Amino acid sequence: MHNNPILRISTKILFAPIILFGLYVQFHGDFGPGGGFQAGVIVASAFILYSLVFGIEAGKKLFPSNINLILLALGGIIYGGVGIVSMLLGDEFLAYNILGSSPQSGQHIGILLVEFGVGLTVSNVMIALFNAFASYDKIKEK
Amino acid sequence: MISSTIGIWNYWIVFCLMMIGLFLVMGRKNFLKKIVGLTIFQTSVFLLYITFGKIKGGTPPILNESIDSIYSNPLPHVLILTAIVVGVATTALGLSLVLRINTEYGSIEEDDISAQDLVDYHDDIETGKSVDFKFKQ
Amino acid sequence: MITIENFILITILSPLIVSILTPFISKSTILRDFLGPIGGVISSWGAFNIMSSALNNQNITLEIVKIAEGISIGFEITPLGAIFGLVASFLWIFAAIYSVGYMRGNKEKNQTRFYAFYAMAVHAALCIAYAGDLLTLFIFYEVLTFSTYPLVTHKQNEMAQKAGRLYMSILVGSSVILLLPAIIWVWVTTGSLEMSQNGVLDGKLDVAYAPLLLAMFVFGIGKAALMPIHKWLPAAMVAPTPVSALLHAVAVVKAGVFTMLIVLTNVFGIDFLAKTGASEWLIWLASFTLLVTSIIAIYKDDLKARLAYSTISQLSYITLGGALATSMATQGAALHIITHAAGKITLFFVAGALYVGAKITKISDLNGHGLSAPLIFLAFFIGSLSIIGVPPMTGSWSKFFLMLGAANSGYVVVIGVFCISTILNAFYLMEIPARAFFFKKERDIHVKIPKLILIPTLITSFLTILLFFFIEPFQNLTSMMVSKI
Amino acid sequence: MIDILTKNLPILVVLCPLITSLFVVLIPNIFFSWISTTLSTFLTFLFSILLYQEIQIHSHISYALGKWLPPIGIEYIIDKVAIIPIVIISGISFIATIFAYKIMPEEIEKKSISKVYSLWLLAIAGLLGLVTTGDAFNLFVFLEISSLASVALVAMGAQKDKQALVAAYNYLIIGAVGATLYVIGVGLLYGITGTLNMEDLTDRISDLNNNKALIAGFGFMIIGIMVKAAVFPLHIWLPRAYAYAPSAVSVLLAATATKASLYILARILFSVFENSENLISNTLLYVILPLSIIAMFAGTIMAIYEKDIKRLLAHSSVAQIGYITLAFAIGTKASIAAGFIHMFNHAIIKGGLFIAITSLGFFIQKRVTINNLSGLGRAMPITFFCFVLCSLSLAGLPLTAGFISKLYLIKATISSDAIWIAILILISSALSVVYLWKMIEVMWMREGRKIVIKENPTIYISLIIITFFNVYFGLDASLVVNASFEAAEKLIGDLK
Amino acid sequence: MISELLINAFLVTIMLSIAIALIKTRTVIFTVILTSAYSLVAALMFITLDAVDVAFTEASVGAGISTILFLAAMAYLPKKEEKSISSEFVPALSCIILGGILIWCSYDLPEIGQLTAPIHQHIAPEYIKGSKEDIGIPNIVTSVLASYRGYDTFGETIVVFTAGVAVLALLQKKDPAKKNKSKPKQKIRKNA
Repeated sequence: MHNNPILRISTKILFAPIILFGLYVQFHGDFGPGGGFQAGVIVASAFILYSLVFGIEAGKKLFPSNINLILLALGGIIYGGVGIVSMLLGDEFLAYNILGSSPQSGQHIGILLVEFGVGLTVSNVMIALFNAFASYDKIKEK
Repeated sequence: MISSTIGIWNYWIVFCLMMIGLFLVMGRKNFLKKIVGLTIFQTSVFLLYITFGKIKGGTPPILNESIDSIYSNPLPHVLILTAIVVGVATTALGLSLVLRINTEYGSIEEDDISAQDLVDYHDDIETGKSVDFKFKQ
Repeated sequence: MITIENFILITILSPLIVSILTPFISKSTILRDFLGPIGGVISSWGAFNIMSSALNNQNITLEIVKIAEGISIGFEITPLGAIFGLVASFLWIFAAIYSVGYMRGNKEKNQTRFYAFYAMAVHAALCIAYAGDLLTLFIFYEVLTFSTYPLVTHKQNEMAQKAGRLYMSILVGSSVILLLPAIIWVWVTTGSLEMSQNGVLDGKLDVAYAPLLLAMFVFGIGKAALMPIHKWLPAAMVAPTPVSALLHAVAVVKAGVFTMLIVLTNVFGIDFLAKTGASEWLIWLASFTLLVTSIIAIYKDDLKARLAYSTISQLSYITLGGALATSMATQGAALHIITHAAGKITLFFVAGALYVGAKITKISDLNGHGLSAPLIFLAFFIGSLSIIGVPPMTGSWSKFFLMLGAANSGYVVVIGVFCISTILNAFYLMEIPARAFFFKKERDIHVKIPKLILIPTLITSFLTILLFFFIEPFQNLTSMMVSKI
Repeated sequence: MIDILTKNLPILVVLCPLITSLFVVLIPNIFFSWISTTLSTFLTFLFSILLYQEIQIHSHISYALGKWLPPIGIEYIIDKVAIIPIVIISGISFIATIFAYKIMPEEIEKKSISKVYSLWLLAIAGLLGLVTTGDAFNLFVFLEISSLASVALVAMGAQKDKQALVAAYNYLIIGAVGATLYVIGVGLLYGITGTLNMEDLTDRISDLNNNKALIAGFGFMIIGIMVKAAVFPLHIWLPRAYAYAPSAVSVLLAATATKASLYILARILFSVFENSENLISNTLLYVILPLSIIAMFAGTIMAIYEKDIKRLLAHSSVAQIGYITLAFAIGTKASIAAGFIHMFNHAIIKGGLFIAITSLGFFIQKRVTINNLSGLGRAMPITFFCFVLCSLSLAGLPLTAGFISKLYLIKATISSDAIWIAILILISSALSVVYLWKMIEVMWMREGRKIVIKENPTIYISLIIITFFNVYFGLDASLVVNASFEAAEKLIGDLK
Repeated sequence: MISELLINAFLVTIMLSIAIALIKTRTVIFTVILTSAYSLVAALMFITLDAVDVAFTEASVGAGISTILFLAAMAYLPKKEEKSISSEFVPALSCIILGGILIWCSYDLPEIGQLTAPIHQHIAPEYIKGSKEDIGIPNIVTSVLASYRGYDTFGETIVVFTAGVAVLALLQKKDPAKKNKSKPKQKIRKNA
């Protein structure tokens, strides 16, 4: 599969649009169907496609696993962070109203941030899962 | 009786699907199949929730300009979004366990594995293989 | 001036301190070995003072820990408790000296552990004696069981472990399964765990349930060794003899019958029992145990086993006395705690002395050895007479009161039981000095009794005579026990 | 600042381990990941103590997450009932974390240690979230967090024994089925009431007597929770999971995991469905009572015949859970209080026993069995001494915490005229002495190898702490007893 | 109306047949593909039930990522499922009982699609109203997901995170050089 030029080239061409579509789903989630989960999965699928075609090692070179781990935690931290900030500002956990000048804008900011956090975690977990499964080699085990 | 049955027959289908999934989990001894069963089971439960949320003649819960449109209940949708992700997390963890089990035991059939475990257990208990202390200086 | 509350603490804490200190000073054997007797002297000094205050009818209570609302650990002085406390602490002095002689003479292993748990058992027995409520009684009842377990299994061989298991399972099992719910039942019925001189159940417990509750108590108190839960006592004979002496004369079985008497008098109340007849079945059970075990004792060739069955039979006297539910019988039962203790401890001391001195355990091996250790056999003879109930040995007093009580209560059959039992007692106990002095010697055995064993044995045998003349204070206490407030 | 702290205490208890877990996974150093875990659990414990004090003043705290008032938003409810499992879980997890310091790197690859600590914190946070939440669906989410994390933790035992994998797998599948059944139950109730908030649910089902969907929904919820709480026939995942998990994980799970679910069980039975009295009393009498009695004996008898010590303790846990559910099944105020008392005491008892056994097992290569314990008691006197105290406490002997719970349990049964149940409880607890004594005898009496083991203070410090509590709460139980009675009063009110 | 019914019936038939095929098949690759198909059909079903967000997620997560994971795992696993020796009677019976209970209770469930059902009267209208007024975004699902029940979503993110960490910890490659057998610092010595 690695040597099939059609696959290689079409993957390279598709990579950017898939991520773009992911970002669209991420940020358009307020208006239409979509949001962090779906976007995360779509972005992850771009990297998974890359790894499938060019091999796991190449995929890992494109997206190193330690960065993956950091981003994986970062998504949750962003989500929790929004909540903690709202707490520090004197409201309850995850009360977005206080984040902006008006309650509505606060809600907008809050939702945007937490959706981003969700997307980050989901996409990175999916990539990590795929990498872990795909590079699991039972011969090296034991 | 008949009219009420028509109103709820959809539930019955969902219940049947659920029970098929549950049967796969409980009845099958193959570890992979159990996970598949779990997926089917959970997906069918999602259907139950979404069925609750449906309103006849309603539209998807995305606000539009027309004033008198009826929106389907968004709450079950939210719950199920959560549940789907929880489901895939469970699946992933289960699959990784199955992989490890296959490496260690060379099989993913429950019968095989419990037979091996039993032998192992008796070895430990009866012959005291594991009695050796870690003598460290 | 030391207050009575402090005397209680002195009495119960000195064995505990001995027990805790023993492992720390195990380097110096002299100090370790004689810590016990010293503790015994201090403890019995306290017990004497407590008894004199009890004679003055002072009401002393002492709360130690409050566990939760309505539950606490506390002590209180009752006439019966004062008697038992004195018996336990005073006899401990001699048992402790004796055990030093025994352990040294026998070159036993793990002596430190032995002394520590020995003192711990005495501590538990004393706490039982002065227990202020049912829960404290139960708690130290269990502590006693657990602290004697290492003593019973002291030899650590297969047989000792087996006996230990039986010992534990009967004592812990019966107490946890029956005694504890019985206590809680009383708690639920009366609303408190307190006891009182006149009993606490009168008017509160449905009379129909009284025999059931009594049965739970009777079979729950496994240490009183009524049939069919007497099996642990012969099994525990694998223990070293000082332990047997402790078990059978001072701590364990006496704690059992003491608890039994407390339950009969202070929980049910003699009047309640007499009125409802709840204890009638117990009279027959105790009589049955009394006779059957006496007969079994005749057939035992092992000296300690015979003494063990004799003990079971003598314990039934006490239970029987309580169950007769008359003031005379109860007094007799209470006195029997002292008189039997003094007599039986002597007999066990002799058994141990013979084991240390000549490795004799069987009665049939005693033939003709009387003159090689005359003092020991003399002590045995005196002790036996006391158990049988021959004046001027102290045992005659308790038997006298028991007979009187039986006559008062109108159970004529019971008087017959006492008579038959006395004959049986004489039969199985007198066989031993008789064999020693009048039978022909079969083989030559060198008998050498260490002084540390001989002296306590003689003292306790002398005590049985002495107590015959000085029984009055005790009798005063027992009559206080049965008098109404 | 203090204001913010007091105001947000209910969420902070859960949030503290949750957020720390996100950071811990990034720390590569073993020591630092441990120290941050310890700090986090300590803070959690501190918060729960503060919360306890707060509860003494306010007695009922409702915390609306995101400032959306219930039933629209998700609500955290903390009252005198919920505070008991919160304190238990946070306290025990702190002690277990201290214990983990030495033993964790021995059993788990150094590379994955930080991940394991992260999962450790997630498991704790999941349990805490489970007991604080007032929303039926949110409960499911936290149930999953705790169960996924615990499954992974159990599976980490594979380094020592491959059976850990199968144990973890069964735990996962059975747990997931249980959780899904719970979700079905919640769904049915949601379908007929339209709410997920528990208090709102109580109000809205009060006029729905004999509704079939209500009964079925209740049944599914209860079955799902009973799977998680390892109530008798649904306990099959428990012995293996406890037995093959890494030592520290066994301690954590055995002491805390089922307690949270038991609390949820009590809450569903007595609080959420308090208006459906017939349904509840029938369930208690015909389902939970018989099951608990069977559990008491089945667990104990299995334990007597078991030779693998960790499994033995796990079987004994099944029996002890039987006591707790039995107490709930009797359904009087006194008995429910007794159930809570035992919940607390069992946590410290089992925690202590598992710590003791795993520190003994520290020197045995693979599995702690009855045979290879011989003589270890003398080689490790401190550990052995604590083990004996904790066993006595489990057997319910006086002056230990276990005695208090037995005492109140029996008092409750006798005062509700069920003396036969009291006798059954006592028979089973007397039987439990058999297996405990078996272990003690082997450790002390039998001559083993002549070895001297220098016990490590970092390991036995946590054992000593927990043993101290076992004795302390046997001598001064008023704290636990009062809290439990208040909880019981809150749960069933003045109805009975 | 009729067309909706027809589509519904069609999808349900497919789902049922897939489920039954899953019981029958013993080949792992079929199992995986059928599961994927099941998720996909379920996603279509969600669309007919107006749940577009759920359908999107189910299609991408259930049918997409799950399948990839199954396939990736399958590469290392046996390709055939063996027939078990033990009887399947008890599981089948318990499933039938549970299913029976559910069908029995379904008579008291609200009829499908009725606006009067409590589920549509309680709480849900407030979300629809509030999404416009309090939050101001058109997708009600998003506003409920991220704000009203934002804490659920937080928990769910944590679940995903947990699964990720768990799988990473489980499937980590061991260091081939040194097996982790470090010595305990506690000292044991033989007592001669």
